Amino acid sequence: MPEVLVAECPECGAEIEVTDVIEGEIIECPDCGVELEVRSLNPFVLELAPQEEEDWGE
Amino acid sequence: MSTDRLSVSIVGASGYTGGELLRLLLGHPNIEIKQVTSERNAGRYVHFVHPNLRGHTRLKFTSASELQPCDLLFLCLPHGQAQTRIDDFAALAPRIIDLSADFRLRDPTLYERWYGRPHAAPEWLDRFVYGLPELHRDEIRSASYVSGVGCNATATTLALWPLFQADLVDRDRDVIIEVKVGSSEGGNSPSEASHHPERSGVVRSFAPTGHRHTAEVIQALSRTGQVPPIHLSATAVELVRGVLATGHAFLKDRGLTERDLWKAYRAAYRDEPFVRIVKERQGIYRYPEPKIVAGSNHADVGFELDPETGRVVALCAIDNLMKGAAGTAVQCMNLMCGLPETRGLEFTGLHPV
Amino acid sequence: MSTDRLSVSIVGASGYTGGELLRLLLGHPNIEIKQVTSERNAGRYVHFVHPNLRGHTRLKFTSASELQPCDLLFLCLPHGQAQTRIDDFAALAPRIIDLSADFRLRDPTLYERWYGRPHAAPEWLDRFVYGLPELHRDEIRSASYVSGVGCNATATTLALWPLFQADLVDRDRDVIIEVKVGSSEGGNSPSEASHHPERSGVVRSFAPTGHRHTAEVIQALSRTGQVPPIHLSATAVELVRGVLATGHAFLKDRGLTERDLWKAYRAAYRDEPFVRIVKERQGIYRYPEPKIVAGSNHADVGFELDPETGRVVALCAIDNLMKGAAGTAVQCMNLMCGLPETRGLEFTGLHPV
Repeated sequence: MPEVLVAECPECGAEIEVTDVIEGEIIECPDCGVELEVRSLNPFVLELAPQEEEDWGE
Repeated sequence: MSTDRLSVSIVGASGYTGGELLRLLLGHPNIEIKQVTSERNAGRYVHFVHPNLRGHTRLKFTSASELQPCDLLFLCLPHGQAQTRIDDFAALAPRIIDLSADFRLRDPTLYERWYGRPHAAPEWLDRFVYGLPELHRDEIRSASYVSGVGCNATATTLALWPLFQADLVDRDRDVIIEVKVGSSEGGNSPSEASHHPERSGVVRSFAPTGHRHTAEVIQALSRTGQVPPIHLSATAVELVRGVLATGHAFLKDRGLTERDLWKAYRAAYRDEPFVRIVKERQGIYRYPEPKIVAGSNHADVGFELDPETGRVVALCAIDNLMKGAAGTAVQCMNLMCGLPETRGLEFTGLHPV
Repeated sequence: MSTDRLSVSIVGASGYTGGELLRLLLGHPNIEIKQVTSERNAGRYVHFVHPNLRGHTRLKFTSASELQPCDLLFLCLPHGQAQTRIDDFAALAPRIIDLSADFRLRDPTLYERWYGRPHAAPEWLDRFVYGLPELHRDEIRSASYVSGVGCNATATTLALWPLFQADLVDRDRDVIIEVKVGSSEGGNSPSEASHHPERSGVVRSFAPTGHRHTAEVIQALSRTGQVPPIHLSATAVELVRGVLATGHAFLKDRGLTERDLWKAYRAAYRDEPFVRIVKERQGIYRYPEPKIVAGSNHADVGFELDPETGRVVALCAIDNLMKGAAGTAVQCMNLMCGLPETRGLEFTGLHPV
């Protein structure tokens, strides 16, 4: 069973569980959909990935 | 009647709510539909009134005068009727779920103030439990008599509930809620205002003040302490099914952040089978959207914080015929009868739609 | 992988058809979804593309390059791709259902005429069965490779089929069919014509002639003998899901009455689980109505005879994403895998909607 890494989403605080990720990989928070960058594996740290705000322009 | 299946009847099954209830019960494996009544349509096949049910049932409407005892009775009568006939109905079934407004409010004086006349059976009021499982699950499990919920009240209550439960709201400042609603809320009897050329494409302020569901919202939120002034307005929009409630409340502590709000909403709804928190940074559907939940029992809830002013915008989208009426009623039936709460309510809703 | 459940994957699951298929398979008790692919969305949760599925699955899209063997593979790729990759896909699964137009036509020259370029894998054409169970049920049961159906072709074919099967039509007179269609037929990639301010409220003649689905209709009706000239026109209307086909054909025998037509339609569809004959003297929905079947796998079929001229108006309403695509595909899967044909396709559709 691959090791399950757990961390909190910095944006919404959701508990995020992942297996087989590498440093620098971009993953998505299942609750708020924000993109997160895997800063380190041990300890498992996630940070908001740089992301430009989509504008609907309505 | 096979022993393991519950015999269930619907009184007043020719309306939109009764028809939605019939659709759900037809798809429910533990239910056997005994009778469905309609005085106007007695003797007719149900699918001539509910066309989507063609090919799914050979049931015919009967008159309420022919009602026989059953395990559970749903009442889908126009407001005012259930309270005058409750004793007759109670003689027919040990469990009753009334989808009208007759038994929603616990306080008879509140009922008289909002509905303009004294309640016909006040002694029954405290024998009914308010049928919103997200707030009253345990009471409903052991209840014999459960009231339905108001659709606009449900959307409003579910939007604001986490903020009040976590006591984050300044209870001295007014809370304003605007509900945008679909045309099916008016039921299936036509009027000049619902005539297609007049109703199509409107953004119509049809109840800017004095909306009856306010009483239910106050009753629900008062479980968390003093309730600030609640002001409801309704606007009809180009939609058949659906309600979007947009609530405006003010935080007590200006230092709170979005993460604190996430925590409050997750604490309230993490284990709720039908409530989904929808607040996304990107994509098309970033906040709750009524058409996405149409036909499902979902209540999609979201929020946004204005750090400048401490104003929280609380959002909830539901299908007024499902989470706002028949879906929640079936959810209550499942709880009252010891069945899995989501049984018969698994439909995800459609997209695109 | 539990033995009794079939492992199924979807290639190209981020479009509307792929998403609808995913919704149906998530609700199908005998299916275990193995992989769903999307090159553009690889690694993303499916509910960020299909919002109605939030809370129903934690699946993520993968790239097609990571596809593993499974029991049955659905292909929901843009037209032209399946035919160039069929050998790779065939190596992954003993059964394939391709929802694109690539393998619908048996005759490669017909394909080239209607789709404007030679077929990339003509040797596969006669290994695929046309996936319309109402016409090919037995062949589909024993097939390994089944094509999807065109939505407009399906509505047109099902409207006219009983008249041709009973050989009532004058095969020397032109048959005209007008299909009124919703916007989801165009898929989820935006264009200037699908921009809301331009698309909303249209009654737009977007394909008055040369509609590609004509070939499928000719292929289907030719099973009953010589096919008269078939002329298809499509008009886009204010609708997201739904097709209404209105066919105009002429009877050979002017002495025929409505009862004879009832007999022909009943003979064709009496035992069909998803086809309903809708022709009523009174009520709101007297003929087939697309919005009433939205989300369901129903094909509602109706007709009217003009005794003065011998013209028969043949009608069929379907949901282009369901009976016109994903619903019929699941129906075929059930047949191919020996499951009850209606399994996972019980949704009745909504009313009002």
